[in-house]
Amino acid sequence: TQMTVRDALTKAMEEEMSRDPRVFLIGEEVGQFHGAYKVSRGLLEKFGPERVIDTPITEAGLTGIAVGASVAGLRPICEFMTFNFSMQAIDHVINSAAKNLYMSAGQHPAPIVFRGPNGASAGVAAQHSQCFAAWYSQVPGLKVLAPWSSEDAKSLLKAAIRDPNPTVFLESELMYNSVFDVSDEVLSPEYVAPIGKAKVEREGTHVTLVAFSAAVGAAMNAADILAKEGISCEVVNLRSLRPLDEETINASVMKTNHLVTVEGGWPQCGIGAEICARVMEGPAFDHLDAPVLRVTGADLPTPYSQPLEVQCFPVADNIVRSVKKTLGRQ
Amino acid sequence: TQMTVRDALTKAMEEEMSRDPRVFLIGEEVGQFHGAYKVSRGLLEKFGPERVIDTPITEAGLTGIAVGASVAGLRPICEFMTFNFSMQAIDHVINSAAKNLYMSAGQHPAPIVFRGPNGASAGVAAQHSQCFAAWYSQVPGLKVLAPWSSEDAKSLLKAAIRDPNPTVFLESELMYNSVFDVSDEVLSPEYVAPIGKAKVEREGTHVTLVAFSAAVGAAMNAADILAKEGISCEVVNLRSLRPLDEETINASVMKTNHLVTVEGGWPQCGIGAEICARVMEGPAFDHLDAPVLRVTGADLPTPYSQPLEVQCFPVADNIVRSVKKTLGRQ
Amino acid sequence: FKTQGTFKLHKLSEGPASSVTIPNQEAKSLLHQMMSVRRMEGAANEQYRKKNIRGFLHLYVGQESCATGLRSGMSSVDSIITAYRCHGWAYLMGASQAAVLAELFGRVGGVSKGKGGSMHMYSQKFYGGQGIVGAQVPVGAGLGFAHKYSKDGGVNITLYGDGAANQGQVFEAFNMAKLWNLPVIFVVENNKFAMGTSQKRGAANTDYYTRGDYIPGIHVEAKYIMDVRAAMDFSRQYVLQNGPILLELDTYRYHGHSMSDPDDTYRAKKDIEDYREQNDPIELFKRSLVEKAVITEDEFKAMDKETKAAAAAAVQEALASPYPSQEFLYNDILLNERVSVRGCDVLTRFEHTGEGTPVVRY
Amino acid sequence: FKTQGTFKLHKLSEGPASSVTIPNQEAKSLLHQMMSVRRMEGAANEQYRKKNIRGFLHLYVGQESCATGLRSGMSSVDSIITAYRCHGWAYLMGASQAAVLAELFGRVGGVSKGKGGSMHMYSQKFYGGQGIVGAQVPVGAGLGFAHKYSKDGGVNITLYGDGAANQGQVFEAFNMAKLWNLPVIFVVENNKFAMGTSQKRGAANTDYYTRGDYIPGIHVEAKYIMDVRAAMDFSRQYVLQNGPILLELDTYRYHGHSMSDPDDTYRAKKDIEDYREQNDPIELFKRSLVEKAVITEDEFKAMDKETKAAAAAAVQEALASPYPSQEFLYNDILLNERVSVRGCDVLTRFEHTGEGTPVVRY
Ligand SMILES: Cc1ncc(C[n+]2csc(CCOP(=O)(O)OP(=O)(O)O)c2C)c(N)n1
Ligand SMILES: Cc1ncc(C[n+]2csc(CCOP(=O)(O)OP(=O)(O)O)c2C)c(N)n1
Ligand SMILES: [Mg+2]
Ligand SMILES: [Mg+2]
Repeated sequence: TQMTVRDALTKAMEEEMSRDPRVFLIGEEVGQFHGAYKVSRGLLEKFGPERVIDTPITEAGLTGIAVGASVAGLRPICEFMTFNFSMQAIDHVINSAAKNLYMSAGQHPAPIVFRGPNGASAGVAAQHSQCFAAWYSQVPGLKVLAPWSSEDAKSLLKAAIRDPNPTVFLESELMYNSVFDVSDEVLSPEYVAPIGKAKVEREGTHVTLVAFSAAVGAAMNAADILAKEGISCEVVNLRSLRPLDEETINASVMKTNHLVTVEGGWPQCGIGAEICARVMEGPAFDHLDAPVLRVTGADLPTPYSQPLEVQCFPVADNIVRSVKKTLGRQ
Repeated sequence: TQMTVRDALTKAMEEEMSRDPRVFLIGEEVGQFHGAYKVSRGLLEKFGPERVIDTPITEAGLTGIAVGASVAGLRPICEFMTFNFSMQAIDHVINSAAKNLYMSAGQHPAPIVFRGPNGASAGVAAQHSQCFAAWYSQVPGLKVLAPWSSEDAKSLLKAAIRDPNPTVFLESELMYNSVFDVSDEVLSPEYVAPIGKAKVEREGTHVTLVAFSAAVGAAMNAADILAKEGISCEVVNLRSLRPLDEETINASVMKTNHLVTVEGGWPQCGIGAEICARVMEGPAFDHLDAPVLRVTGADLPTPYSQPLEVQCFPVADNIVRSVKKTLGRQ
Repeated sequence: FKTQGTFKLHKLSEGPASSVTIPNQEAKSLLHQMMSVRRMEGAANEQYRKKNIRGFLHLYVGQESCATGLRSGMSSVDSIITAYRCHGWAYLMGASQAAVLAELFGRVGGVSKGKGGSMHMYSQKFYGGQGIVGAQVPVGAGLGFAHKYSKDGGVNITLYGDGAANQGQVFEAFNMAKLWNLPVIFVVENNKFAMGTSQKRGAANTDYYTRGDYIPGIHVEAKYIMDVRAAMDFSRQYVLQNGPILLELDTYRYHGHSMSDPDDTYRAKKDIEDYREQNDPIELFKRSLVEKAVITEDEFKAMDKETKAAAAAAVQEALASPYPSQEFLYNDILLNERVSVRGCDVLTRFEHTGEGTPVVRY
Repeated sequence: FKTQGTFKLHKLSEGPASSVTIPNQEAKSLLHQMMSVRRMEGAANEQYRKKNIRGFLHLYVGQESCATGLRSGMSSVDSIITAYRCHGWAYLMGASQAAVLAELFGRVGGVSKGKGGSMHMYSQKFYGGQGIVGAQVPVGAGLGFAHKYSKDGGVNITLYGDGAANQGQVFEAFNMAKLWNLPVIFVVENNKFAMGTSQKRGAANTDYYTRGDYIPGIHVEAKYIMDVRAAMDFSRQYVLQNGPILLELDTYRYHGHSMSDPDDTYRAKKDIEDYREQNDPIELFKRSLVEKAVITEDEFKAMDKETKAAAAAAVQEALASPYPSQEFLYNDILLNERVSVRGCDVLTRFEHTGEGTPVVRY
């Protein structure tokens, strides 16, 4: 079945809300407006205003309320209209949610999902384009997921909602309209993806591309282009950033002996940097035939103007060049 | 002259406030109380309440006010009682300050210093022990500094205050009482350190230890211990995390062929990870005789109990073991 | 000019004057400004549909009397800051219509050289154009702090919406502004909606002019531009002597929140038409000027034609401006700094020479 | 028992009852609880000086009637959350004194097994023990939300300080609590200082009970425990029917903010002595019990001795508890998860088997 990422997300929430009366959705414009990006269309109509809760534009307050509801035993899905606005509430994600189980020595878990679009969008300039993958993934006590396909979106969001731990779920606004084929197995309301496992989206032998979120698409495009030149790429879709699936990365690198990481966020202390460090410290290092190279967002605030903006987020071309460099084929 | 880090910081602020009437200090308890950690002792008495401003406990508001004052042409020093509380105001540091120059195409710079203790302290548990070095250093538009010694503290804080860009200045509460010898040159009110340059604190030949803030102390201790076993460590004190001084790191690695990074923050997407990635991508990689290893804070929320807490932040022992592993001397 | 609405007061024994004395010429000019803003926004609307504008586009149509009335009472040392609904302000603070539109088109002739876009416009004393709801409010208080610190005799005007009014940091700013008696005029533009959220669904108290608690407030029927001006004149004097004040400008937006908002889930098209018919600020001011014979119907028609033509010309001028060249990508990240900026891959580096950055002000 | 102070009301036509009817036995028990809290805090003070306690230590001495009075009016389904000044609450919500003290000593017998320390104590329905000023307030509103969502008939009590009262997110919580009529009793414990900042220097409006604006408020002279109880009884009924209420408990702290605060830059030792002489909540309640012949002076002396001895015994018991063993370092990071945790170097890994985590509640 063909399904957009948006519909996959809506479906995941709908199924889990049907399954568990403790699950509810809270956020700005999630109800009457159906979500700023229409991800919650139909939910208010189906579940009513007790379970689909429109809030004022007060991120710190609404996030704190959602966390409070979760430690009391409910299972909130807390939508950030975009993750840029989660900065106003990040203290609650980290200090009130992620650390609570540990500080209370296991007495008070916070089973909550923080979700919304993260990272690049089109033409929205510096304050609305930031990627928070690296920040959140740094924090013990959280799980951090980043779907790419409709399958990821549905099966991982369901997993996040069922997980008894606080989970940050990073979507891509640019992907909401993307259509993917979804198998019947994945379509089943029972199907839930395992958290912490990467997925090999494409097998290959010459170089491993590790990516997450919209960057997986860029990696797949690059793999197509490179295939025409006889270069075979293995594309690993991370899916989970915390925990990070070292095993799958290492296994792939041990096969291809080359690694390029791809992400939409800023380079410094990003996910790519972490992968470099893990590979260095792990068993795959001796199998590397060339240094790992990073493809990332450009190291600058995002400009509005289109010809400048296109240079800020990674596209297939950046990956192609990096692959050629790592393979010494320039 | 012997001087504590605390006094060096106080002196830096005092000198710069004397030098430039636009400089003022704002924060919680910075005036009458002399700062929660007494870093601003004497400043209220010397400069009066117009320039040493006690605020209510409202980080978002006070930081926004400080940023506003800076874009209007003043030069605020905005103290966070600890950087843990900067999470409540991080949106202003990033969106209001760091991105403002770029969004306004150069019209409105924000010359402001955000400073205060960051990272580990003793016995204060999970909500009061976080290191924000990696997060802030990721953000273009900011400069991020982290002093270790009294010399660093004085000369870098003065540089930050004079810099026309927003600067995050990460101190260590554990270091405030530490005493260092400070040269007459550095003591001079004219002396200002260059931003973006690391300092080789100790020369060595077998392995490079790159560290910042309190972790430099651990690295120096490890170097002492290892020296007794005939292992010569070069200790690089980063001082600046953004920009990061690749040149000094690379030069040292090209000499020693081995690298261990040391930091107090969580491992994932930390400064150590970034250094791994930079070294991989740079000219020093081919000179590495073994993988870079990271010494970091443990990957967990900080527990209160002392026997657990000591296992959470790096000490000489962690470095010694890592050095021996990288040198194959286990 | 008589004010026409009733001012509701909070913690004030006296309110704005009941009339404003300005030369006829200035009154005409205010009408012209409002009409220009509307025409410019209309042109933006059209250009958005033609896909010459990307991302968000928040129009000010219906609210022109707010910015125009406030601006007319500002002194040259005063500063202002607002949110993303900022095109009108950019124009009123000195940018040409072409510069505003060129910004929307992402051209180098734009007020932010194409780097800021719709939400991020600036000029001297105009500090944005900020995209994070409510965050501009403490920043504005900080601008007021700077006026007081430097004793320049200026005041700051901080604008925010009825939705933003619930943001916690607004209350933090109020508290410090009052504790330190900063010369700040807080202005909540109550256009009744925050995206799709009506004021009643977003606020437990919709009398926004009272929500400063200890900060005196005035409710202004902002459809009457002279009421806005009278409130501004009163407030400017007030804050210089007493510290902050809070104006609620009762107004309405005619378009969707942003262009992507179909504007059909939370209000009826008819509501907008009904409002507009009775309360349009341009129409109301025009009528009062005609009544007073400051302007004739014919003059008004000419003005209408002229502003329409001016906006059209501005569109052309803006479209003629080129896109920013490559170096604009990587300058202005840091002030006065030669930096080497990493692009999206390790082979892409931008070397910034430090040339081309704006003149140093510090 | 007659209430003794005057209740000041905000947006309420009726306030708490002027008397509280409880059995003499319960009254005695409340006195005993207050004395126990004070003795326990005294013991903590001593142990801090002996360096058996690390980091911060915020004592509740002087404020005992607040927690004790509120607690006595709580039902078993009600929930509470407070800031770091939480030892008294931990005890009143069911932890033994030894468990509270063991937590301060970082021992495994502590209420948080030594992992939370002074600021982070919890139990069933007691959600901390939170260290970020003001952040517990929306979280508390969320606990209230859960009561309403699950229709369990409970209410939440959210405590915060006069300093925290200025935090923006407090106002955000107020707004949503009122919009949705959550059963939350917001309680500001006004002990006059936030660290070294007196209320006047921190707040433009120090009538904290009015700062909920649309939320009704009551000012309570909290030195009279029966006034606190009467206010609690009133409020519990009120919030179940009408949504949130705001209590200002007028109180005072006798010690420095935390043990590291020399407490000499912002008030005189004499201020504290003067206050204490006139207004001590234990002394006042004891006197009224003696007057009413609920208790004799001799009984009181015995109680004093007993509570002192109990605290001393609790210290010994707590000191006898071992430090948490190694696996406590790396369990409870995630619930029900076998995780491999990286220590400070690549050679140090903690393998968590999933054993030893607490019973799953979800
Ligand atoms: C902190 C934050 N949250 C959410 C948004 C998304 N957003 C942009 S505008 C808006 C509505 C604001 O309404 P109001 O303050 O009434 O201003 P108006 O648009 O009516 O002028 C929202 C929710 C944002 N930009 N920033
Ligand atoms: C967000 C935040 N800012 C600052 C601090 C440091 N701090 C801890 S307690 C405190 C004073 C709080 O005073 P108040 O709310 O009156 O409570 P009290 O200590 O009097 O009980 C401060 C500033 C903090 N923990 N969190
Ligand atoms: Mg509005
Ligand atoms: Mg207090």
